[in-house]
Amino acid sequence: MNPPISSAEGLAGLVFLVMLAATGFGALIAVNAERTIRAVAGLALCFVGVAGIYYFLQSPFVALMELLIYVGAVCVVLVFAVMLAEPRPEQQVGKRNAIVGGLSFLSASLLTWGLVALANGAAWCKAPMRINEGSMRDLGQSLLTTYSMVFELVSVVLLVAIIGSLVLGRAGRSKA
Amino acid sequence: MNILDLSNHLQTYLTIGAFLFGIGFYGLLQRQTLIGMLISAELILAGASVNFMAFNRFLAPDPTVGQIFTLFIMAIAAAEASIALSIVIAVYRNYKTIDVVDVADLEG
Amino acid sequence: MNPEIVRVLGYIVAIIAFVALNAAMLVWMERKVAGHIQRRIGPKEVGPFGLLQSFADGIKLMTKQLIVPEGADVPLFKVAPMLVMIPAVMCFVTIPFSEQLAARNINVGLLLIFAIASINVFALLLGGWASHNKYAVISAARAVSQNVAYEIPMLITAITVVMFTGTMNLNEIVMGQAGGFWHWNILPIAKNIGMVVLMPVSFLIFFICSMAETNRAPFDLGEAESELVAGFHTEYSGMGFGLFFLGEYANVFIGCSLAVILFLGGWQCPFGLFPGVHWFLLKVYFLIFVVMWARWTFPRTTFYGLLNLSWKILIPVSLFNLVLTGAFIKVF
Amino acid sequence: MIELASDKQKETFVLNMGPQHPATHGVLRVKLVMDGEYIVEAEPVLGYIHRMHEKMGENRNWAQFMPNTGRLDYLGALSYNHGYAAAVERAAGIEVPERAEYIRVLTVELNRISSHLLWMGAYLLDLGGFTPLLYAFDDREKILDMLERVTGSRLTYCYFRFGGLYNDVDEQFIGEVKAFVARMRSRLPMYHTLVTKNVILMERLKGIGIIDADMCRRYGVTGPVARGSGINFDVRKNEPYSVYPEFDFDVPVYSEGDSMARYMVRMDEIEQSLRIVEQAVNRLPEGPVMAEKVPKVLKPPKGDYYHAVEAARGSFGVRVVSDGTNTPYRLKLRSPTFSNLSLLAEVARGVTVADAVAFMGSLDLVIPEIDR
Amino acid sequence: MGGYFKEIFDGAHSLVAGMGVTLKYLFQPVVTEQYPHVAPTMPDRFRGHIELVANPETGGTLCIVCGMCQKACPSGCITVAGEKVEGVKGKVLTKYELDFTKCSLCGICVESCNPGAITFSKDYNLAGLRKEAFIYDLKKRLEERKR
Repeated sequence: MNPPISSAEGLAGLVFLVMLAATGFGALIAVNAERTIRAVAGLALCFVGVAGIYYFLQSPFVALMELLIYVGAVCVVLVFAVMLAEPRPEQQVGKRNAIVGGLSFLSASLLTWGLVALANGAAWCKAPMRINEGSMRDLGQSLLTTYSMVFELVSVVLLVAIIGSLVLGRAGRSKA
Repeated sequence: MNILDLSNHLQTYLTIGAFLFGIGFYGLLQRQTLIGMLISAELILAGASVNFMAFNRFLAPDPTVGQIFTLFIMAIAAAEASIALSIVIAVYRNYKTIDVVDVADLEG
Repeated sequence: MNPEIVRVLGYIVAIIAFVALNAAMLVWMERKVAGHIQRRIGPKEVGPFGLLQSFADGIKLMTKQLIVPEGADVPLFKVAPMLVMIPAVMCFVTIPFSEQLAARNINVGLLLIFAIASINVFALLLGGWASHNKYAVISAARAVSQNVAYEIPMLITAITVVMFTGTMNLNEIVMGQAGGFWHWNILPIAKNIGMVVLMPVSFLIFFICSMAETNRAPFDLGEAESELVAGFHTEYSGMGFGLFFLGEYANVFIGCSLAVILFLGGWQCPFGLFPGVHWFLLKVYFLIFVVMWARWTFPRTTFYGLLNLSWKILIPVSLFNLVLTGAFIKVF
Repeated sequence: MIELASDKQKETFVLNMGPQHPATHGVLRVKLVMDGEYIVEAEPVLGYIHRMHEKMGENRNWAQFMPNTGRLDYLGALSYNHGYAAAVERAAGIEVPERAEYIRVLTVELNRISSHLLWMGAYLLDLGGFTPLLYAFDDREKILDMLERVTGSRLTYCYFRFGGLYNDVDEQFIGEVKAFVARMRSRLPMYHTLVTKNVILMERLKGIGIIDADMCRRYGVTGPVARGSGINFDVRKNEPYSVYPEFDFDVPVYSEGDSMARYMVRMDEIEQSLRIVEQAVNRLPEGPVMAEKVPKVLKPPKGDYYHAVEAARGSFGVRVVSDGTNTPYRLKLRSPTFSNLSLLAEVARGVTVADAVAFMGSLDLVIPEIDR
Repeated sequence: MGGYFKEIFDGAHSLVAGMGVTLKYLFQPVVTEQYPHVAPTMPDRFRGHIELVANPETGGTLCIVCGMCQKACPSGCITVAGEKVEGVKGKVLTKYELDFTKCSLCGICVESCNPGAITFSKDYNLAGLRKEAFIYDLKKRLEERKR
């Protein structure tokens, strides 16, 4: 199938390309930017792209949660961390020396290459049938039936995280 | 494969997942500050999530599994970010730096 | 050209035009409301009743230089105002102005608005931090704490509505309220007599939270001019400031239209006659008037008073409300 | 931030409030050392509008200094006119006719109401409420119009002369004052509904910026600020001057010492001033408004004289030292807000910026008077 | 618990009462003066800058060049000069200059003037682009007014 750019599918394909670009570009900024704040901005851009990719994977719910949680919460928390613990201006997001940099680049590209080769080389077999459509209703149902235990555990983890960060955050404070 | 039709192929998603994972891995090795490392870790998680979602869309018999897994990853990531923030602040209070090497030098 | 693409492009252009025009009208309305509340007449020189004043101001802002302060993070400084504007425009995509008049009818429309609106916070933070100004940083931190604190009760009350209506599709929520004001979610006498007590509380919490979320007085701590000069947009001039300003009004419109859709029956007429876009706009502008009226009546709260209001009153009440809603839906 | 990053030892940073800042009402600069939103140290920096009024006094003759007094405190200019005129009259031994004294009291009290109204509006502006300012201006405008018709000026009146007044009031003025008193009495409940009882305002003012009576004495604080801390001191009662003893009025005193108490003192003072104005208008005696035999070139006998009046912001004292020539040998002006402002450093320690603004506003600062 | 709800209720009540006040004023007529369209009238005693009084008989000035105003002025903004002219008693005014940039409108000069030769003008629209625009030659202004 070869959709023309003027059709709806073609436009969707174009938007998908934009999302891919945002993801990749954002990720590159996130690891290469000199200043922490720009790295966080890059991370946010990357997450917006990832949300778009999720949307194309037919799960708008997860896409919106990605925006809500990652951009609206995690990135904001990171910016707060930057504000409260601003690194020295001369080495904002300090990098290790050139040898380590080169080595890590090498190993990371090897890893990526391996994964990509695996992804493209393997013969993925499609599931014979689908038991549901993966819609929001199905999602909610399985979240509260099959995965209810995990759901509860995650809420415990979140509670522990809240209490833990409160304890850690208050510990060093000189006055209330 | 037409470039405008990329969104319908599993390989596209696996590649972008691998790419994110690789970048995150590179950043984790490369970065020296706690926040920088945290950012890289988030990228690795994002790469993994994209993979889950991709398999969920194209291969899984029950297409809610991958979504639920991704949601859990998000929850964990949020918890991780909040804990990491407080650790960063605690470290900064004590050492006035968030550089991991400096913290190690101080034998903290 | 494919008609689908024409439709998409048409909607994009229409939404952007609407956002800009709406903001201009709201600025004019704000100044008129403020003026008459204070027993003066507000703008009157440019155009009839000063209607064109906002356009004159807009032209002035556009011709001004965008000054980038020394030490600012230039790319982020320039991106932040756009980041305020883009989510605001995107939210309009899913707002149903009338049964047919909606750019995109999405199943998770409510969630979409909340998700996209959360980007707004990030933009304020970036703008404040990139300005390299202490007032801006303090203000950005304030704005974010405020947004986080008020997002919780707002989401909880939105969930009560979703529980009651059983859908997150904004179009369907409005459809469910057809047939006179006794069907509206704020006083659902015709549907569920138990909810008559709870829904007004939900509405009030939702409305207060949307005022706080959009940084409107008396919750305008982010730009508290007597403390922080102008807050996160202290350093912005020209259209940089203009975009923050437009974004604020667009957000006010979104907040009020969400309240109208969730509680006041969207485009439905109070007596079941001639539903249409005019009812929607009438209700939204009335709520916006209430927001302005409150702004020009009250002094500003303090930061801690604001957080106390959220954590001590709004969140417990909304949680209690949520539990009771669940119970009432089962009982009645 | 720059300081945050470079100053590793402390987590504080310096924030400049002023010299051009919406909350400082003029060119006051407050240097704040902040820890987050909390103020660690506050240091008022003065001198941005210093005009050497005292030195100017030494280089002008007695009468020529009169216009300067109105420029010290441009919101309550008549009290300052009164203080200077009374001090020089005491030095030169000039008797002021009764009608002139009545008109002085009448206009000074009107001026006090206008000053308090403006303060109320501007204070609410500091707290983020815009509308009360305009309502207050509406009432204040009436006073300004009346005073403009009598004195010829709206702010810097320069209305009093040694031995009396620049000119007499007319019947129209008397009628306007009576109408104004009635109008203002009907407006006060509106202010209380709109402003005083507002829960947001109460939350912002109650318990904020507490000053105790001992602190007031240490810093020499006077006026509504001291009366808000339970000190029953009013120059009009304690060292009566002019014809104040003939009037029946109360001195509002609140003992809480917080911003709300100071706010309430001023609001009650508006009522008391209305009472004085009403009595003065009803009992206005006939007679001349200028003492006879006031020499054209004034040369008070050698000596050291002091006279204090109760201005809108506290006790305004004028000390004149005369060497018998036609210019003062030394002129010392004791401005009330200078003492009141000196509290800031102590009270602002450990409070948030918003509360500091609420506290600073409640002091009713007029910067030209502090700098002189 | 009762206190908690009472607090909320009282707070809400005060807010509604405040909004009632502003709503009432919203529908009342405006009180501001629409300045450029409606010009205010200055009261009789308005103290503008000073102006020479025209002699009702001759149309000239009443000034006798005694210099009292110049001496009385605290800011030294008045410059008066005169000369002897044959056949006229006293001096004749040749120059009366007011430096309005220094003037504080106190009116001491008007009080000090025995012949009543100066008075306050009713000008309030005083703005200019240059400092020199505020150095008024009052004699010239008097002559212009006469015409």
